Amino acid sequence: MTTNTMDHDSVASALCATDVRVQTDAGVEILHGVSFTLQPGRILALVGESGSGKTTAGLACMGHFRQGLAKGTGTVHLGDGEMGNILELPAAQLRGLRGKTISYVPQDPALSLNPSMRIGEQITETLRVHRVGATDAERRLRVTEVLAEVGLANDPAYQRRYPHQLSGGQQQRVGIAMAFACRPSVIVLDEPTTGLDVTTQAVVLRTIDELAARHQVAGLYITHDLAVVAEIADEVAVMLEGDIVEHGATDQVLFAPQHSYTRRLLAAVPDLAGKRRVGQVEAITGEQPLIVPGPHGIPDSTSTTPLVDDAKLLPGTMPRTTPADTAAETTPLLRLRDLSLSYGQHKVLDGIDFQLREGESMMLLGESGSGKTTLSRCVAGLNDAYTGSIELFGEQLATGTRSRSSEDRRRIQYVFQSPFSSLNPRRTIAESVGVPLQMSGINDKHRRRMLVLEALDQVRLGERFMDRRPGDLSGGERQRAAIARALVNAPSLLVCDEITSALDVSVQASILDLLRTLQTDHNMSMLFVTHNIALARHISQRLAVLQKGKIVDFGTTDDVLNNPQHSYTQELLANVPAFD
Amino acid sequence: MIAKMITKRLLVSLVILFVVSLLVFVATLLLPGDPAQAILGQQATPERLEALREQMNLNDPVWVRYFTWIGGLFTGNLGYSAASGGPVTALLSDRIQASLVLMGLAALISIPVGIVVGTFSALKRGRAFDHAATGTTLVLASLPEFVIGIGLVALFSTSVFKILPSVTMAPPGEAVWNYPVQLVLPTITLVLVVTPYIVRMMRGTMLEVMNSGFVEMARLKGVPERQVVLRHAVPHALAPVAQVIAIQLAWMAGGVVVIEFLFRYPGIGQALVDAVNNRDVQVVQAISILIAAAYIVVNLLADLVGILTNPKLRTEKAS
Amino acid sequence: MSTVEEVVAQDPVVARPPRLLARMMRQPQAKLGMVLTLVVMFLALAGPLLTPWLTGHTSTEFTGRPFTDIGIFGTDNLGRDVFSRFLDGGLRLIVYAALATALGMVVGVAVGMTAAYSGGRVDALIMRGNDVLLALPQLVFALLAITVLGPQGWVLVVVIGITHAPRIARVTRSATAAVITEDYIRASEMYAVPKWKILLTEVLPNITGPLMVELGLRMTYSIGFVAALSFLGLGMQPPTADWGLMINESRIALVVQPWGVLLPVAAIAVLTVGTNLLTDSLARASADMNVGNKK
Amino acid sequence: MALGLGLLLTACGSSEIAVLQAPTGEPVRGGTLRVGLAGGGAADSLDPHSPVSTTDIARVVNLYESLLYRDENFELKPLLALAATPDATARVWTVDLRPGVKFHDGRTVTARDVASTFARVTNPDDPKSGAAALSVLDKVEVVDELTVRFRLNTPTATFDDSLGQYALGIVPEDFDVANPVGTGPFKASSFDPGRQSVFVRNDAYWREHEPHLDELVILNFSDDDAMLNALLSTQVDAIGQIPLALLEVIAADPRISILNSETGAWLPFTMRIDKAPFDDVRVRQAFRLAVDREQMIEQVLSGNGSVANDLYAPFDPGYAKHLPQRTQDIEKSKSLLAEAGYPDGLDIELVTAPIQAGAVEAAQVFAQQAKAAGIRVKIRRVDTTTFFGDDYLSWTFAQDFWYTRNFLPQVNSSSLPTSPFNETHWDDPEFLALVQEAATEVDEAKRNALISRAQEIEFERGGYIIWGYPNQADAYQKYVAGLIPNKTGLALSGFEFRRAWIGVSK
Repeated sequence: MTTNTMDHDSVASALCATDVRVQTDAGVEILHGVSFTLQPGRILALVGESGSGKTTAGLACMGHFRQGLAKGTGTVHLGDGEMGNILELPAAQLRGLRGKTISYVPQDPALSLNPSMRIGEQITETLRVHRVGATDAERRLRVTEVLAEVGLANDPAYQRRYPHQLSGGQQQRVGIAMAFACRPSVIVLDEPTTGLDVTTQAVVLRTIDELAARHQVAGLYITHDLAVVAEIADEVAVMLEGDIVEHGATDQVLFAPQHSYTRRLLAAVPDLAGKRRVGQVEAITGEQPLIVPGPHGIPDSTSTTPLVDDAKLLPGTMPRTTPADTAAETTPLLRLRDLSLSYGQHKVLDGIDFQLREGESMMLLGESGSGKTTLSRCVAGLNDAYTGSIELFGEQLATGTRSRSSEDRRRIQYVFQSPFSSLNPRRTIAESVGVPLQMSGINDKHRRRMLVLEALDQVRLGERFMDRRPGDLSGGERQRAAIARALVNAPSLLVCDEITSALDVSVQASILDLLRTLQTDHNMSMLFVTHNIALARHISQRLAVLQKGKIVDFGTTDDVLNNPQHSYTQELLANVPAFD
Repeated sequence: MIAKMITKRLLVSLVILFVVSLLVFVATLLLPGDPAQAILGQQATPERLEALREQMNLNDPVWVRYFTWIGGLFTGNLGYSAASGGPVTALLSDRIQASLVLMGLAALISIPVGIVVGTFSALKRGRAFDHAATGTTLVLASLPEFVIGIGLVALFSTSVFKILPSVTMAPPGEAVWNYPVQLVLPTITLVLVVTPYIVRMMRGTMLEVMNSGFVEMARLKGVPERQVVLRHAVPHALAPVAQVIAIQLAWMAGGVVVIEFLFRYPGIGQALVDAVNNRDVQVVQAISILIAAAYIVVNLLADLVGILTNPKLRTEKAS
Repeated sequence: MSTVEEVVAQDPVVARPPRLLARMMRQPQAKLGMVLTLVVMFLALAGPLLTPWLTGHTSTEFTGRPFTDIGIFGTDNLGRDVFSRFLDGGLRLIVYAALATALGMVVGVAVGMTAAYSGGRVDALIMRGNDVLLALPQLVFALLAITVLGPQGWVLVVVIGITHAPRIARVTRSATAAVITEDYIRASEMYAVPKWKILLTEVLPNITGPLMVELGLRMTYSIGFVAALSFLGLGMQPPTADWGLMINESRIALVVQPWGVLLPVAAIAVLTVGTNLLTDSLARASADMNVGNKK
Repeated sequence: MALGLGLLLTACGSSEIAVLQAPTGEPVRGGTLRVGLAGGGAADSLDPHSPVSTTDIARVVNLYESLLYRDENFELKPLLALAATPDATARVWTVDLRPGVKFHDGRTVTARDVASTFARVTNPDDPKSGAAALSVLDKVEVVDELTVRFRLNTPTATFDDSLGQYALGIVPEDFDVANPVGTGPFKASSFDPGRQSVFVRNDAYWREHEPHLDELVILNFSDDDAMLNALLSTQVDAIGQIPLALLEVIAADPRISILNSETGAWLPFTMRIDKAPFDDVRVRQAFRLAVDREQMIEQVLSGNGSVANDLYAPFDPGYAKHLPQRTQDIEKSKSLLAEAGYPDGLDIELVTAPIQAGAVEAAQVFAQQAKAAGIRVKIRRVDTTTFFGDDYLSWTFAQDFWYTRNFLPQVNSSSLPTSPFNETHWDDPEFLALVQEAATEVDEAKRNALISRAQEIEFERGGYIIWGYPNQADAYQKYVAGLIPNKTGLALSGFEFRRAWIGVSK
């Protein structure tokens, strides 16, 4: 069943997909008959977490099915549909449509642009195969034109560049230019802004928006980021496990969600204002699925989810109660003095000074390349190339972890960004989590196992995970295990490096929840490194904004967010997508 | 930038060559038996032995001999064959030609065949052709060269059909390629040894590339399949395959020894075996160095191909 | 499982293969490879025991004039019973090949992991050294070594082992290099786990896939190599009954008396194909296993 | 495989006219004979006095002629000499030259040429291979145009034998290898070391009607395979020394004739009598008794050879025919070993090398046979170079190869403390006395008696195990005629191609 609030007869739809089903070669159905309509000049956002089948649905519109998938059934009609059902078109005709009438903007331009072809040529190729423009000269004109449209330089020199000579944002805009080159009527955008920093994201989104409007192109925007949806989409379709569980106008879906999943999803999205109580929700995908999806969509079990209980207040929203000020005079837990690090003449870190008090959580905000990860690794002793000093409880730490005392090592723990790489696939969770204990001299196997079990309980994994291998765990579970490894030795400072960036929002929410609980229960200090400013109010009392190796803004989270001092911070705040 | 990389590669290669030359020289020093004796045979009188030793300056200190030799390498003078007394270069020149002809032929056949077959079985993945190709290459790849050779001989010249000569027998003084029919079996053997690796590599990389993002993109741009393959996929597969081809060519430099021995092919391979038996130190040294040099050069070329085909490196400055 | 297990057994470093082997054996071509290998293995291992009573002759006694067709498969260049020699001729080949492979693996893996893990100068140095060894084709190297040291068994084993080592080291190095970028290595670094322990407990288990593939590959090559050397007359020495040597001794009479050549050739072919089939399926197995790990 | 190409041609009957009858009747004049020989290499030369490889010998024999020579029955026959006669003391030998013999350049052979030739051979600065046997030569006097007198420092009754070496070809005074002028039946026309040499008929040759051929081409082959193929594919007309094991196969080819010659060549095992265990004569005897000579001939030579009795020089008039043929006697061998202190056998290393067809094989067969007597032989196979390298002549237990020689010359080169190749370190006073006496004994009968007594000693306690005399087998196209069996051990009737002629036009 599909909920559909639009009636497509009123407007001439640009694309109309009905009951599209896709199976794997193995015969497992992963898309259970989705239907939607795209209107010229309007953008439909297809939202869902990983594995919800949104990309499959998107590609199905182009009659393309990735390896391991069988050809889909159902109907996809373009415009007036005189072309017939795309899913049944012979290859030749299909090819005629692709890139011409319906075009695609890939998720990762770095992979999707041919690294050994000049970008100009790649765009021209599209035009050539679709015989747009009689001569190469005309085509070259079109290329310069479309490059300009997406706001790139369009001089011949630029066109002669190779993809690797462009920044991520530029690459993505080339991708978009390629998609618009033949003036298509439909365009499928597959998470085009993931991996771009907020500022660039904003630019790209704007480009898409206006191009779609100007050329009356119908857009299918595939994303997991509800905030982005709010920015760009006219309609939203929420997908879960191969079904569209909710479909409607953007405002309606975002602000008056019908389906419980949508609600939980929304609840999980961190917001800058920090109004929403992220983390009260259970994680959805991967971990404990809410509802068992039947072949015919999800019964809309609108059971009431536990709503905000105001009793439990966020740390940071009430500075008074935090140990932050009470411990003001005592020596800080961590103090960085003029921390600098440079590779060759390239300064990665440039005179970092800050201190972190016991029980306090600080967010280290910065975009890729700002040096935030380097900084956190210096603190953890993983990077010993720095100058300046790091003090723990007043005494200076040796640079490298190997030269630090095992006590110091115990006190500072570090959680890595990717849970898929931070656990040895060949060792059981118990083994991995046990390592820190082993190294701090706890050789009694039994005792070790007990402690490990404790830690696993803290992160809500429990005994049954002990002897599993990472391969059998979901991303969230792995990240919990990784956290457990950091906790097992009862550290006084936990350094978290982008630990939620690889996870779905709902999982992220549960992890945030976990961290917060730990912090409040164990009065543990935390250095939370992220690029996602929206998380600020949800995790930290203090906020340090890092740009090009310098701390440009620093203070309590509220202060910084409410009146940012530095232009960079202001720009960030201006660009961060949000819906309220 | 790129110039720097290349010069660096070159220098490294030179150093390696130098060390190899040391190795070879020392090794040949250790060869038991007295070369002079070896040449003159048992009838030799002490006087003649001494005379010859002097002439071959076997009496000089080792390092002097090394430097006279290494110096000779650069002046293209590989010394004098102990066995013939003639210059090694003269002795080897046509043998080198012969070997080059053999290897060249093999390469000429196996490279295109390998690439084409590999590409096709990648495109026809899972179909009969693919299975046939992978199966055959797997079997061939596992057979030692002389097994393949003897197999062919038994098949084509002795036991089953008797249509091809099993040994190369150019009347002395005549070039081998005047008797093409005698080249058939050695060449086929080499080809059968070398091609499978190329096929397998080509297939592997093609499969990878065909799954890559930019090939999918090209398809979604509506680029016709054959253009997708020829313009987007194949060029990318070639770079890694070039490496394998280089390795195979390099392998030939050494592996040809067995095959030449098997088919009595008058190339450097046989020359090497003879020389080792004659204690013809100069020749052994010359051939080992030659083969090593060939090996190094081929690898160098492969590296250069790698560098030059990689826009990332080529345009280092630009970015 | 004899080849694989036997070979694995020789290689102390391959720690926990069962899952891998299980995946491997699931493939039909692995089964075929296993059968082929086992058949020849059986011939080679049991042959020496069977010789006298099965054929009625030892591998060295004379049954008639050279190159006659007395006996099932005739006589060889000295009038010895070809079949007896064939049965007796496989054992050494396989043992030597296995030893050489083991040696190569131990040295190569050690060197490769050290190079990749220590990186920088050490790495560069080791790898250049590698290139030097690689610049001498295996056969040329062997030719030199054997003429210098004589064709004793241990020389064969060492020479082949040594010539394998740099190639194995390369593979190990790249495999290790891929692994040490993983965060779990950095994690154990963070907990100051001793370097050797990191290599053994964190790195090694994660490169067994490529290593075992390499193992199989090298085993296949070693067999061919030992045989080839004997075939050139530089390997096993007369009157030893050995497949390679048999080919060398009997090939002059291939027309008169093909069996002396064809039997050993066939055996070697079947064996190498067998081991290579196993290796190949092993490769696939470890490949899709890694996919499994990457989720 | 070797015969692959050949059989193929047989099979599909090559375009050549296959001649199936050997030509008979009067020799036909003309034609080219292409002879293939294994061995030789870039070191080949046309020097008449230091031939090394078989191909060298073949060329030397056809370009040059010595004063005397060994004919097909291994009898000493005059060649450029009419006669060589010793005086009573056997210290002075007078040689009368054959009149009217001309060098290839037309000049007549004179005594001076002979003198200068011997001067060249024995040149102390650069002694040639013939020199060893000429150690007794004091000086060469030119008596007149056609008479030469050789003065010796020690009486030598068999000096004529030395004069009969093929490496003593007579060359003009002004000889230069660059211009190889001799008196032989053929004249050098082109020479490519290690490859081939082309000779043309010497029209001024002194023998009536000979040679029959217009042209003689001698081709080097790196190995037997190639050589056989060349013959079977009619790329050559005759090849020297084929592997005996393949004799029957080749003979089976209707187009091919086999020349199977008995020889006095021998392929002994050499025991160093001054080294344990062979310093005990009983061990030496035990070893000799352990050999099954018949089987040796069967396995190693495929039956193409004759049993030997641990004695060399079978064609010597003085050969000790009366001695009983020694045969395998394991029991005796064992007991001898026990007496010698090896009750439960002994281990011994036998050094072998492919120094001659059958050498390595012989070693293997011996190892197998000796087992029975409790002699555990470890074969150490080295390559020819190592074998003739530094340790040559000092191996404890090894092998060697000798062409046909008569007793005294053989003793000179291998069985005297002074001889250059005394590989068994044989130094037996009694033997020595007999040999010296024989060497100076001009009376043939007496000399032969001495010789056979010396051989009795050799038979009793010698250091050689001589199990057989391998045949010399050559193969040639049926259309080739005039080649006859030859006992010297040199291939293709001693390389005397002057006799050869081509039956039908090819």
